[in-house]
Amino acid sequence: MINKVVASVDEAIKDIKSGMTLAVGGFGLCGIPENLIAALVRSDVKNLTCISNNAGVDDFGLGLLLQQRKIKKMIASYVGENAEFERQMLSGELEVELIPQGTLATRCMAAGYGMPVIYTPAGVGTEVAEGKETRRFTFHGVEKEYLMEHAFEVDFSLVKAWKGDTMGNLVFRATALNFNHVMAMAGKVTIAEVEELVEPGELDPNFIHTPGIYVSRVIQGAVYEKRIEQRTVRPATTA
Amino acid sequence: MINKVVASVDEAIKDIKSGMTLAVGGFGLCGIPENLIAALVRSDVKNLTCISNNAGVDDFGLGLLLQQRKIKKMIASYVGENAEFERQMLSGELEVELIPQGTLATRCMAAGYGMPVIYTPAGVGTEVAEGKETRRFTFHGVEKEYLMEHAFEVDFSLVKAWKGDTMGNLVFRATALNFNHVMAMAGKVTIAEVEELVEPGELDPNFIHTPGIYVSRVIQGAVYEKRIEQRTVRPATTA
Amino acid sequence: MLDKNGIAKRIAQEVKDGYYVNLGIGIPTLVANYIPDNINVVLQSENGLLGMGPFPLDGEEDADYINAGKQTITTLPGSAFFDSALSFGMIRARKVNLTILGAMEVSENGDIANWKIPGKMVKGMGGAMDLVASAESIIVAMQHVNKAGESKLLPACTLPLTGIRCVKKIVTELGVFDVLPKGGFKLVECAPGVTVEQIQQSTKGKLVV
Amino acid sequence: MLDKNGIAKRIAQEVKDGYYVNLGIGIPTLVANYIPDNINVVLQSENGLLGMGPFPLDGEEDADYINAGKQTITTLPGSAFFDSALSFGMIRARKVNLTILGAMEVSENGDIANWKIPGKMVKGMGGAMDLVASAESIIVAMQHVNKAGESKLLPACTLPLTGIRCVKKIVTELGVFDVLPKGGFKLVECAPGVTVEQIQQSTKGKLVV
Repeated sequence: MINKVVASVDEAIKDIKSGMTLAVGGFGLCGIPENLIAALVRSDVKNLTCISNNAGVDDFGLGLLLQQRKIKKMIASYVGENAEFERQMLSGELEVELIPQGTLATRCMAAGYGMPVIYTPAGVGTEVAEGKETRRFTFHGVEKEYLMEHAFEVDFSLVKAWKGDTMGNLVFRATALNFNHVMAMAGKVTIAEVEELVEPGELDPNFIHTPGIYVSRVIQGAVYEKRIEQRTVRPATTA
Repeated sequence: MINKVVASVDEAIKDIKSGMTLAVGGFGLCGIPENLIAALVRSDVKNLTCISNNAGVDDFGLGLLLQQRKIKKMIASYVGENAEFERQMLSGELEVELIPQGTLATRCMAAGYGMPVIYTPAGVGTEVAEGKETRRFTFHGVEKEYLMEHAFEVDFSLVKAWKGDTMGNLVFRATALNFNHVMAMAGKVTIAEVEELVEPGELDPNFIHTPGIYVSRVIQGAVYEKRIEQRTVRPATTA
Repeated sequence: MLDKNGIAKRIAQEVKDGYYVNLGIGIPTLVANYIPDNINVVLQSENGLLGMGPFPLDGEEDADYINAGKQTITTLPGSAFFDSALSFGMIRARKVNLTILGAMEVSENGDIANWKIPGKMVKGMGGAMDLVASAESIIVAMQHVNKAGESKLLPACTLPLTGIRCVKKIVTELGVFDVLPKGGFKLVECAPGVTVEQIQQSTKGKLVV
Repeated sequence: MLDKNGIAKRIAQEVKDGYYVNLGIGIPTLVANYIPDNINVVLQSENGLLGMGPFPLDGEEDADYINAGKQTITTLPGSAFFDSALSFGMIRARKVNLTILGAMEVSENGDIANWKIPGKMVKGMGGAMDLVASAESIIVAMQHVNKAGESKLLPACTLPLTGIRCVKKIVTELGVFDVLPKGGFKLVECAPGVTVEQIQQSTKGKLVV
């Protein structure tokens, strides 16, 4: 059977080169590839373009790469809660491209589905539309304007799954699915770290989120902090 | 909780009107909505446009609707194994539009994803491209020509799931998933018949194929023949 | 005059049985608390969840269960998780019946600005541009005037736009307003104790009484 | 001269370790029987399966388990089911490394015709147009001449096309041919007992020896 397991996380990222474009899964700190990010922090690569919904916090997630000044350009939909990010952005050290969250997701999906462009109404009439081709389409009687958006060209995708088998089939847990599946599909090379590595046949073939064909390398994550960004609870009395 | 269960299959289809466009799930005879088709056979509707990968066989699947001359136009990728289909097509009673299988699937998906058009290279340079807008795009350094294809405008989608809950969440089994999921997403109204109707919470929320938001009505199928079109077995000795 | 909870409570009246609803951060989140028991709705969180439930009990929070505001949440029976592309697919396909969100400004033709203030650190639009561009029905929950006392219901937005011609209804502490198809804020009702004159004074855009 | 199994066996040599392969109906299906044990491949069936196994034992067939030819099949450990849109998504995204299919005609610039004969009942292209338009590597398995004895390797196809400039390699009962980037069938090897002259006689398109 095809075996995509890599011995170490450093080995897994060893051909990621400076200047490359990475898609990094997760939403906020939920479902981020902690171990792969840690390996990048240890590595020599720099000048990365990172496509990720968010940019982590100062001391976790992509914030760790920002601390090391490894990111040249960030493509995200929301970048709050990160002082170092703000500093680098305001000083001009870091290039930032903010795009709508659905556009971000769909441009990843487009890459995974072999569709060079997609159309979305998100951003029509706003500064997001500047310089973009627009076109009117009618669907079920409703005419609207759409922006043409290009599939992302991603060198490496780094994602984090709940379980994965040695052939690269992945399943995700709860809202940690988020961007991980579409980014796993988008990478020219996709590296998946998993909380639990299993043998082929252990995952139910009816319920695979990302088929192994999209995944180049799999690695068992050493340790997961799974930090919570906004702990919100309700009092027991209203339960 | 939202309850989408309908009392009878005839009730479920009662607002399908003559001249409407239906998307009907299944691949060959695998995963077809047997009970919904039977209800249509009993109904008065006619002049239907049916989008379905295949057209059934003479005495099963969409072949039953063809027998009743209820289909005006068939949009499919492959229509073999059906003598009545052939007769109606050659006599001009039935209009037939053959389109590539991936284009068929992706035009359904486009409707479900709110994308008015998609681009595909399938059919470039062939008669499928006639009259269609083409455009060249470059992705990862490869320049290709693509056809612009429109999302299907589907009045009703009829699909068959393995299990569904009363809120319309659906899961499919093995290759019976095929077109059912994308067609469930494509319908302005989607009716799902299920082998097993369960209560909300019984399906694992991590592994829902079609979220209930896409499904308007759910019905427990009365009986399933699940006919096999090409029974192919291997001798026990080579097992 | 309505307080934040009052605005949320009033908006909850607009939620119909069987609706799938996306609630933005802030006042919109409070709407969930006021949906009547006989109304069945499903809350969508655009990070990939239908069937969002209340916050977890202390000690039961789980890092894998968050909403689009990154808060820890729970799920209800019949929930479903999905990826971000499908999440915005169902939004674009208009399967989400109602979107409720906050705004900095709304224009009399329904334009909305809620993501960027020139000169201030910009955090991003998140999913707001997708939601306002696609949703069939959009209700804005906001204060009628900004901290400087200036009207947020304007002839035209002055801030960078989030979306155009999309807001259908606005609920503020002063009242409820429909955005008319041909432009203008139609006063639907005054909040308790608020006069038409008060509303006229606080509304810079065209008010239709 | 190769028989059908011989053609399949020869094509199996082109399959590399780690490949994801889509096999068409007919001779291509036989290729699966000749993939060496030390080569790990995953078979894709475009109706929504990766990890297709052999036909089931008598009595173990299941209506929900079929391949793109509608035959009952089994699955292997590590298989995955998916919907038709994702299936063609992975094909368009060139994740499927190799497509092997039959043809009625191939032109010297790599055009292929395999779905329609004017005047005959047309059953449809199924997934063939998607596969040939997207696959990075396409091998055609076919007889060198048709039933009328006419060459199927032509200067230009006479039948309606399935795809253009896509076929990279052809294996027939007479030999193995690469389609050259600038046009022409490059004779890579003659089948056992077949002479270059025989091949020249049976090849109407430009043959490069």
